[in-house]
Amino acid sequence: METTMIYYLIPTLIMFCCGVYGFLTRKNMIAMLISLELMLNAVDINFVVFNRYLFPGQMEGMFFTLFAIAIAAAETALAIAIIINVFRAAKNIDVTDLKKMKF
Amino acid sequence: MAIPLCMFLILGLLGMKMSHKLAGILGTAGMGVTLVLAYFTAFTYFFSGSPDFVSSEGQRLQYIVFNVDWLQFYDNLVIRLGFLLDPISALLLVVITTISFMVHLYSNGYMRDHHGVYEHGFQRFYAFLSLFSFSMLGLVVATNIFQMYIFWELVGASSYLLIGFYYVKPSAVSASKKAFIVTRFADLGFLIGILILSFYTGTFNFTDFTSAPVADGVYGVSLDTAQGIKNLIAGSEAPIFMGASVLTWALVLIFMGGMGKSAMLPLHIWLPDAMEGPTPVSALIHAATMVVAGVYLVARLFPLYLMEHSAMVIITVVGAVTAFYAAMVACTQIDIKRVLAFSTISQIAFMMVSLGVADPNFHEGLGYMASMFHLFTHAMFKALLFLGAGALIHAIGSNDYTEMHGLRKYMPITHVTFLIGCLAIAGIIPFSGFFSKDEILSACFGNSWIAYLWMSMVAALTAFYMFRLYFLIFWWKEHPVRQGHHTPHDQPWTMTLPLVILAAIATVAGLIPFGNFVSWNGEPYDLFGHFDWSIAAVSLLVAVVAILVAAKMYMKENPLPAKMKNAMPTLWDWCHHRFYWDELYMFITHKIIFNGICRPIAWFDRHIIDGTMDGFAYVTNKASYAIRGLQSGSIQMYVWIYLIGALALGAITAVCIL
Amino acid sequence: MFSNILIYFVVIPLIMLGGLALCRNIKQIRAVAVVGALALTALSVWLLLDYMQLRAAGNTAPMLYTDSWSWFGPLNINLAVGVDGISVAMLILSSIILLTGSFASWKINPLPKEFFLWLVLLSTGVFGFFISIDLFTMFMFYEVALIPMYLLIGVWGSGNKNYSAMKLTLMLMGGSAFLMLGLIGIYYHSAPEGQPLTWNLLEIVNNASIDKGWQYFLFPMTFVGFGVLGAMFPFHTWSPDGHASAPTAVSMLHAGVLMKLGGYGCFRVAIYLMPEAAQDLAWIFLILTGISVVYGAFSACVQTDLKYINAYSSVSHCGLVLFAILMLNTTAMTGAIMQMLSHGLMTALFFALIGMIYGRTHTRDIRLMGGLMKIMPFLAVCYVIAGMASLGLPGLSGFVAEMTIFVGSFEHADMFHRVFTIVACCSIVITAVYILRVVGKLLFGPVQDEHHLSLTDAEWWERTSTVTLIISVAAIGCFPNFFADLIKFTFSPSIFAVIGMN
Amino acid sequence: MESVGSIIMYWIIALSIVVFSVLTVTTRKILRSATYLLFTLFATAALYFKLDYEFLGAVQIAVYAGGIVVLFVFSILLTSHPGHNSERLVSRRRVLGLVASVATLVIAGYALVSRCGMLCTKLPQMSNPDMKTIGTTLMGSGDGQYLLPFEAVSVLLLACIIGGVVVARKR
Repeated sequence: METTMIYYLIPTLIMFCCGVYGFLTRKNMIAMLISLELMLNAVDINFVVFNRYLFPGQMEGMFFTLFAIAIAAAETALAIAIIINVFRAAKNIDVTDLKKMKF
Repeated sequence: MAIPLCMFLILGLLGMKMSHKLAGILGTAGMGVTLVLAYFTAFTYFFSGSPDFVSSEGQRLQYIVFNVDWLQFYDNLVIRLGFLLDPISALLLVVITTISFMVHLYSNGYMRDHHGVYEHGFQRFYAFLSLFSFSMLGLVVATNIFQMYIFWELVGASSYLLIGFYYVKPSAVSASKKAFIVTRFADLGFLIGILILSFYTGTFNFTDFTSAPVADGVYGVSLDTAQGIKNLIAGSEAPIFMGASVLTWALVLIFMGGMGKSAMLPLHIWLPDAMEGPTPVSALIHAATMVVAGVYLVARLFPLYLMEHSAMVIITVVGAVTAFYAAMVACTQIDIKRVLAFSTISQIAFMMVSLGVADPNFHEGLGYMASMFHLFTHAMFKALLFLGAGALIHAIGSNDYTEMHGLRKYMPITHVTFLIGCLAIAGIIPFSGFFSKDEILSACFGNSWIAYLWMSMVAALTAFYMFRLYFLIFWWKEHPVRQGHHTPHDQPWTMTLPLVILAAIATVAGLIPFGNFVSWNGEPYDLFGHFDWSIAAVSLLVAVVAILVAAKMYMKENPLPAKMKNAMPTLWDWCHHRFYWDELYMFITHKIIFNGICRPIAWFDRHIIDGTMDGFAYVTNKASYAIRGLQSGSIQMYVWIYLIGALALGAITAVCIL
Repeated sequence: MFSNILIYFVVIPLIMLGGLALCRNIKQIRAVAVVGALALTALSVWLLLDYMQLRAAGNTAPMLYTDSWSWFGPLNINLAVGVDGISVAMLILSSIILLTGSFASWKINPLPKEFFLWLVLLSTGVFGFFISIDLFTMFMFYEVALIPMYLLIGVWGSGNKNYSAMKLTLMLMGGSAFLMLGLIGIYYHSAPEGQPLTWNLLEIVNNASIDKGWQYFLFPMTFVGFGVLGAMFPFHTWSPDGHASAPTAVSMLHAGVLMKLGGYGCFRVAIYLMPEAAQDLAWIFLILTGISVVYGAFSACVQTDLKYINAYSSVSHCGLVLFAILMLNTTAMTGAIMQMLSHGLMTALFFALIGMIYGRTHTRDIRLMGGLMKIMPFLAVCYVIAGMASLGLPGLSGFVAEMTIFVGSFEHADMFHRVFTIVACCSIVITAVYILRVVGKLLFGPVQDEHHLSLTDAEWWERTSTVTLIISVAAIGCFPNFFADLIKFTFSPSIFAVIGMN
Repeated sequence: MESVGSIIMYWIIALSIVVFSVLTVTTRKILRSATYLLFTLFATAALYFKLDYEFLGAVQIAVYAGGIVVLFVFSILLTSHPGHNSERLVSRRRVLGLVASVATLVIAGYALVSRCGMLCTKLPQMSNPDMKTIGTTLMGSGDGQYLLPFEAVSVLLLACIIGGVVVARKR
């Protein structure tokens, strides 16, 4: 059996869909963030896979992933800071219950 | 010569800060100086015989003393402030300054109570009086119609201020308001008339309307100029408007201004109410000077009016109806100032009729002369009557003559002077009213016998109601001296002196050879030479009969008046309520204008116009609220929407590709 | 740049702003405000004299003191200045009203510093507007003048102030939107094909390259845009609410000067640049303004709030300004400008007095007041004088302005103009009705409220403020020819040759 | 033909990715969810290793598994009470989510499958990028080199540090 590109893409697709599902259904902000990480990760894998299969020897996909990871880390850190702050203020991190800042 | 005008302004402004007595003395003194100057001016004009004033043929000329540009509209249309001296302005200068001086003097006594304490606002009173005198003088010496309009407004305003002098009294306030608004409405007509006239002729100057230049600044009245104006308008693009020529429209509209100021019939309602002002004011403004401004205006433009027969007819009819109406009403009033007010309306209407029937072909415009003559004599005797009434009111403390009766013993001077006034207005020889009224009747006779009969009837009514007033005040029964009231007595010299002087003038003024001085074209006319004794005899007879009837009814207390009243209840009622004109106006102003126009407009503005604007805001607001759910901040909702969009796009792409 | 006198009309307010920012207490603030306003008044009077001298010396350029400094090259935006007689008159008006407004807000509370900051910023916009001849800078200054209004009313106002401030700002902004569209449209047609575009008024007039079709579109845009500020009939409703809620000085400046921006703009931009369209479309706006003249007057008759009465009377008077401008002849336009001056001073006087009365009685409802003549004679007399000016008493400014307008309007001989002129004339009667109604109820008659008996008459700063205004009103009323000549030169035949105005 | 070990390796990785992903979003305990995420990330790292990107795999483990997940765990511990289950999902919400994700799966999967020809590329030969190459590429400023993004990311990270401190600091 030959592990062609499709073999890598299908699991990442499933991973992405899981991310979508989680993001849409969860109310807990951290859970949503986790789902977001899943989607991001799925996309990263795609970059790498395409790079590896279609343009071996070049490093664009890899570097893109590298930066994406860095940015994801930054983003997560900041998001969690905000979440903790919100939790301090509202004692709750359910998105559906946080209406004070709306409008 | 025109320095007094400036003096009035200064006095008016400074008067506010002075002590009571000083203000009174200064005001009177200022007026006295003006009086002397005016007499000097008039004397110079009439008797000096200078070529500026009298032409070689003996025609009296119009002399422009000075004329400064005040406001230039375009090249040839300029408002100027100037001083035009001609027979009628000289005449009015004399009348105004005389009456004004008398009133200033009289007010020194009138505007205090019995203990000599000055009334509140005494200086203000003198300031306003000076303002009025200034404006009135400015009005009569106006060189152009717009200057006249300017001062016309100013006399209106000063009249407003003086009527509302007792500003704490609501009735005075509403009377002053009414006077101003009614005359303002009339002035609207005047203004439009001026606009029409000036548009077609391109000038405001009286001299351009009615006279031909004789020398620099000197003009002689000329019918040709007026004819030229008529031709000019007839030759313009649209000489006819709604069935009448534009000139007729202009003249009638200008006459409307005169109607307002002179209280002619539909616009007369303000004058009786104006009696709310202090009595000297009534004497000065609402009897002798301001109210004749309308007559003066028509006289000023007389040659133009001659050009338009229909305008003259309108003047005659309005005057005749007003004269009769006012005389009828005067017979039933019980407030002495109101009787005098209606009598004023009636007498001014006499002047108007006289102007209306004047015809250069009949005794060289006798009506014009008669009108001016009557203006002069009427000013004197009516001021006398008003000042006398003032003295009575001051003594009794009421305007209502049911509280007076039998005063002849208590106030002899007032009694005699008042009697002279009554005799003068009734037209008894040799008092002044006899001559002037007789001229008017002659002029009417020259026009048509209907006018003559009508005006004679009014003259009879005049004699009747004046003597009704006289008898009810001074006879009827003994004066009921009530507890707590001191007995009425004659007033201090400041008040009686004017009465005596005016009585003297009223007695002899009729003998002045008036025609020598004033006539429509300035050419002297021998009034006495043309005196029609038959008409005079008839009018005298009529007056005497009317006086006798009045004496019969009111000399002694008797039930006859009450019987008369009961015999004609409707007529009496209507007369007593002044034919319900006030109610009609109240209805029009309050019900129709206020409730029918203003309120709906205000409502419309608040609810429809503003409602539309608010509606825009409301819709915007609602729309924002409606779509703000889309920007809810709920990230899952965003993702949902995004996902649906993306999936739909993907699906469409997929379908399309297949 | 600083050699041009006009620029100081903007520089002085800016210095005042700086000065105000440094102020520590109310005394310093007043000092800065009064000194600055005096400086502006002196400057404008000096400008007037100098202007008259230049004109007397035979200078016949349409605008004097013209100058231009590039500001944003790629779009040809310049800071171009220049004045003619109208602008000079308006500058004097603005500086006098700023001066009296400063006196009238002597005791403004709270936050006096911020109040004066915004007030001065507003006047910067006003002065800048009147000296600009570059459409873009003009528009910019126009907006600078509008925006502070929101805060001034919203913070220092009374009554339903949030609503009023919002309404005023939004409606005027709506007008600005039309205006901006119009101005940009003008810009893109400002020069013939192939030549550089310009915002400069004078160049646009010289180029005369806006074709008629475009004029039909741009004229209504600009006219309505400025007309909103000039309280033209269906767009006037911001005025009663705005004035009623605004603090005294703001009402004064707003009615006295800002509403003039509308009339001035209508003339300077809409008619000056697009005379052909003005001539063809004038009838539409004549109907609207003619309505607003009588309509405002009628509405004023039944109002019970002093400021509402005055605001509606402003609608009526400003309607007359636009009405006269649309008559498109020299006399009527001269009258319009005189009416602007007259109305500015007179309404400022009115609002100052109303503010002072309100400050004492704490009500503006005429039904609750009465007999004030006895209690505060000075203010009452001033009020009567203001009223007389408003109803057109000769010797005060209202009369000459109205008469000039009517005489000018009457020059049109056709039925349409005649009828509307007569309708407008009727307003003088209605004006008398509502003015006398107020005067009668407010000042005369018995005292309505016992508490009012203890009130005091005007303080010295209030006297200064009102007397200055009364003197100005009387000056115009007594010597109208001086002002008429000042204004009239602007309408010299060469400028309006294009539509054959006389 | 690949080696059997490699294939087995692939299947393990693929299965763990799928399974742990699903578990991450279906478990009701948030801490477990984080733990499953950790496994998913490890599997991803393994995938990178398998595809010869050792450096990337290492970064994945160090930053993602080591950094981010730890952050998650801390924040979870800070914000939720131990033993607390997230409430049972409303079924309508769950069904909708499921429908959406399945639809995504179908459409994207269809897109993938319909391009099968291109996607069946065999794994080409490639030498592992050595550290030196990666280093010069990352820090070089020449053509195809990434100094500018690197700097941008570093500034971004700095901003995040400051932002995090500011936001999370106690008032």
